[in-house]
Amino acid sequence: MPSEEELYQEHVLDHYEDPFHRGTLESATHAHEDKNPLCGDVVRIELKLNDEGKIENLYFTGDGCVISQASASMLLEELYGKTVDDLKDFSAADMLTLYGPRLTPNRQKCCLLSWKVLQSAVHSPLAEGGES
Amino acid sequence: MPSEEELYQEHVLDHYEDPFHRGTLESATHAHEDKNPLCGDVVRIELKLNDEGKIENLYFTGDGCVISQASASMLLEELYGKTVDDLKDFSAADMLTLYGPRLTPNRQKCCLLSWKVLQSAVHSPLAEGGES
Amino acid sequence: MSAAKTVDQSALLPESLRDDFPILSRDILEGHPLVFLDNAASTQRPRQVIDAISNVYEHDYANVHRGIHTLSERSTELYELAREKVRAFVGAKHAREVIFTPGTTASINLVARSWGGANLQPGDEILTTVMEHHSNLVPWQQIAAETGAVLRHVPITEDGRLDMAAFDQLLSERTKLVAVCSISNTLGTINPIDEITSKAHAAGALVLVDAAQSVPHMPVDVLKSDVDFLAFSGHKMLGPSGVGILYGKESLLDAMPPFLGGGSMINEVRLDSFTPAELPAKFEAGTPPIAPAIGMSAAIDYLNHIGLEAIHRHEQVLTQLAYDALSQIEGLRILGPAPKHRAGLVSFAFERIHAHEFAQVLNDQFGVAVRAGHHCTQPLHALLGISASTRASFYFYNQPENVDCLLEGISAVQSMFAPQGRRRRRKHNS
Amino acid sequence: MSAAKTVDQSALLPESLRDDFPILSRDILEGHPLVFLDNAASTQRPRQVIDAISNVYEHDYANVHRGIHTLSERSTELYELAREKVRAFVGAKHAREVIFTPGTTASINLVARSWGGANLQPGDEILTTVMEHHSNLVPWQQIAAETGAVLRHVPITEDGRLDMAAFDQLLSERTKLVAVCSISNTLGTINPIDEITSKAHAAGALVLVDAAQSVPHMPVDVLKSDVDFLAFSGHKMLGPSGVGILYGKESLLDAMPPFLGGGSMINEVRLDSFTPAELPAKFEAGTPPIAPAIGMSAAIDYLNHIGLEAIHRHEQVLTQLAYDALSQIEGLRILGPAPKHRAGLVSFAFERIHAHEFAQVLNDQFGVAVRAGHHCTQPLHALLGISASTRASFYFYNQPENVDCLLEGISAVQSMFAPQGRRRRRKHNS
Ligand SMILES: Cc1ncc(COP(=O)(O)O)c(C=O)c1O
Ligand SMILES: Cc1ncc(COP(=O)(O)O)c(C=O)c1O
Repeated sequence: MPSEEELYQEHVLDHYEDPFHRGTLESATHAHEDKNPLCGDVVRIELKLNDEGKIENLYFTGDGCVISQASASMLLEELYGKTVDDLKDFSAADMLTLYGPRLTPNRQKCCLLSWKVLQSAVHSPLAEGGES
Repeated sequence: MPSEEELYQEHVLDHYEDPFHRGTLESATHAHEDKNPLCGDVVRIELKLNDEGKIENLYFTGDGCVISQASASMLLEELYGKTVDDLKDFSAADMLTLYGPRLTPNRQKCCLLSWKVLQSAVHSPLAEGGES
Repeated sequence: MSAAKTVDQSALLPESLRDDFPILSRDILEGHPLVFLDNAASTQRPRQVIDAISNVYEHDYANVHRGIHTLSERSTELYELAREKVRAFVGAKHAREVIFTPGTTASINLVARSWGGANLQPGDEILTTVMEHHSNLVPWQQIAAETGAVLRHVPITEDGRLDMAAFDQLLSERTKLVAVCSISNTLGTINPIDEITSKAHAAGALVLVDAAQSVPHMPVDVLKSDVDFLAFSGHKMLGPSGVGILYGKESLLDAMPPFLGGGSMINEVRLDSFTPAELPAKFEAGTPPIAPAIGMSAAIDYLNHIGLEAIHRHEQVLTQLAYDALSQIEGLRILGPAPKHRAGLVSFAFERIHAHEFAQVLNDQFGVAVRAGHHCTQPLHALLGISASTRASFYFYNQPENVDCLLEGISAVQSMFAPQGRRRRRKHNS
Repeated sequence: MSAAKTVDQSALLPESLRDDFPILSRDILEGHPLVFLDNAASTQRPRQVIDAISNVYEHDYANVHRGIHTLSERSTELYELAREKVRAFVGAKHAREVIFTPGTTASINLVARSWGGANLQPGDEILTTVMEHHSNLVPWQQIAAETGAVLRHVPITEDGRLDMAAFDQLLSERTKLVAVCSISNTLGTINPIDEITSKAHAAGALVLVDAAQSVPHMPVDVLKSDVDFLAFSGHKMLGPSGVGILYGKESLLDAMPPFLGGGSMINEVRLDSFTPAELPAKFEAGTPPIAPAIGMSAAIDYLNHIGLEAIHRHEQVLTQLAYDALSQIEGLRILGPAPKHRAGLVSFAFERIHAHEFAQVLNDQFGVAVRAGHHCTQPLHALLGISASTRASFYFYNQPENVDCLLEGISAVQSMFAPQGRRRRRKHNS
């Protein structure tokens, strides 16, 4: 199997072991959590949006397979400092490209979980001092 | 196809065209009617049983395919003057033998309709002046 | 003269198509190759479909969905590709509007129980017709009994077409659903589905089309016809036995509660409760008919390759031929309308000779397979005053010569069972 | 050392059986012949079954029942012969107690809706277990919600066996039905069905056994075990997809109302009402899965030829082998009981590595097909505190070498995903 096809390329495992912004965000204004019920992958994303729609900061927590967690790390790294409009333009296809290795339809679901959660999170404001 | 295998042997068609005791029986003590819902064959048998369990007389009416009607004629001819015990001994296999040509399972149903009706008829006394 | 010689050859499909069907070249009777005219009950399969089934078992089979390993990925892909093929075949918008079921009967029951159970109130009306197959009657009787809804039946005209004047009168704001066949499997009548959906929708009713007899034989377009639910079976269109389709508009299927419960149709299960999955999984409880669905997609490829228009045209020729010849036979009553209103089948009843005799002698002496009975339309037969009929139903692999065989056989039956003053040998003096 | 070398060869079935299965000799990965350990999801098919399906389509196919012509007679005969084969295979008294369904899930739904709908009252209890497949949970949740009956669940012991002390306590005169799997598809646990039926019957309850995982793997005798309903699937026992079985005691099935409505299941139909057919037709609405049923009968012939005792013995060897080796791996948790209480499958969870990684790497690098996920037992997984597990499930065509492959792959996954202090390339300074 050619190495560029490897599902678990080095950069994937790097993100898995050394994720970008895994954790919670005290100052979060928005948050969303979802799971992939078929395999139990869970991702929660908390983020801080400013009035201009800029994603000032964002963090994720979660549990699941390498693809689901590494892809969350990559996505957050990619969108860090970007705007809600940038996120809107960031398609599922873009997410798969960002991930890198080609995925079968079943594994695409793992990879797209965090992408779906983030797309929802920007529309899920946290109630003052409350939970989303 | 060998003539002894023909479903419609001469004696079958003879019974169909010139049936034994097709009609009703004024003096009937027992009667039963049933149909084969899958093909619409109907047979009604009326008969007169005496106290010793002898079938003194019996008649049939009905509508349906050659096999269902010819077999009724053959059966009645065979059991005419016999007893309820003789009838009990007269099995489904006997009926198929009496008919003659070998029948596929589906057509056996046609052939056995009158046999079933007669088996029930001897247990279906007519109410005084009434109907069964 | 052979009727077959008189037809418009240009409307016919090539006889060579028969070569694709292994069973059609077998002798049923010595010297009599099979003349299969029981296609409305179930069609035969081309080599392409038989091979598709073998192939999936030999190369690509595992249970679908959720599996990460290669075979499960492959069978999932083929299974979902089959869904997409069906979508395109019936002209649906989304593949998720296509539910794989065990057959037409199961599809109709699904709608009756799920949609009907959730939506029917006492006094609501379901409008069906007197020409329906038992599979489009009994499920509505069952759900009507359960919900207190009322069943009404559109009658037919003298010549065996749907009585649309009566339909107009029966349709009312009480009508919640119209359940109607696109083609009657006994009369052959082609019903005016577009007119029915537009009138029903104007009255606020949904329309379920039992398309078991039309999808295999002529083009269908659920969007153009604005059909709400469409049900049909794989085995009547060259496909494997064990698979059928329910098409439903997304918004309707989305709003319906699940029907059968089990694996696949769930999102989350706890010991005491579950949440249903999204479409189409929501209505596909348990392991689906994987290989049958994949075989059905091969059948669709085959049919598309010939073209449904061409198939319909071919069958029209055969039907006209059979109809014209049968009309000449004294004592023979053709059920249903003139050829221009009918699809590729002809049922008939004969004054004095039972349908069984036709089916038996046609089979035993001519190698012709026709069906005898009520064809699962007992109420229609009762209405017509007969208990059984003989049905010859065509597909594109039948040729005019097959119709000749049928006609020859019918003549033979007529003379064989003509009264001849026979006398049985006397056993008794009574 | 290879674990495979240590086993009792005399308990094993010959490796040559693999030659009957075309798919087993295909390379999934270049140089890696398929190691198929996903048999609990669905098995593969031998040439004999694939040929049986092709054969019926090439020689004997037409719609069954009522047809007078030769092909319909033949397919009817083969279809009913298949029913008789199933009867003998499960040790039932009468062939009419054997209902062909689309699968286990459909069989259980049939009982839940027909028997449950007619017999359950508010407050009645259905006793099931925490180890059930969704297909033996959700249908009971649905009918409980509809009838006001209450669902109770037998817990499991520490080591993953049914807690029979708790069963005794939960069973009461309120219990109307016990719905239990004979073998858990996740834990592998073999449940004491004979004990369950005798206790349930003493309490006045019926027993439905979800035998999807036992019928393919060990002898079953419904009379001896006094089972009231038994459900299983063809596709898990070498048979075609699209067919399953519901066995039910005649007196129970006779007393139950029909479930789905349509062709075949009727005796007489009028426009507004119908009378149901006799068994087994009563529960087989519509065209049944004809070719799948006939293929299933070929599967039964094949299994009988090997012998179910021998199959079970063979699988015990593999299970012991896998169990012993997996027990040695630190951080790996085997779900379910010791080998002597389990059938031929082993599921496990690993502390830090998700089941997906096992399934993916085993497939991509070792050609080993296993399943990762909740195996349609979400409540059981929740109870065990995990969201997914990896399952290797055996059949008689697996050999000890296959277990070696599995173990080798598991080691590889362990080292591949061991923390290595990797650092991602920094894009941001945050
Ligand atoms: C124990 C058990 N019950 C029920 C089922 C459902 O079987 P099917 O999907 O064939 O309906 C399965 C198979 O997944 C099973 O393992
Ligand atoms: C008009 C019509 N509806 C429904 C059916 C039932 O289809 P199936 O038996 O495949 O469920 C048939 C076929 O017999 C039919 O001709």
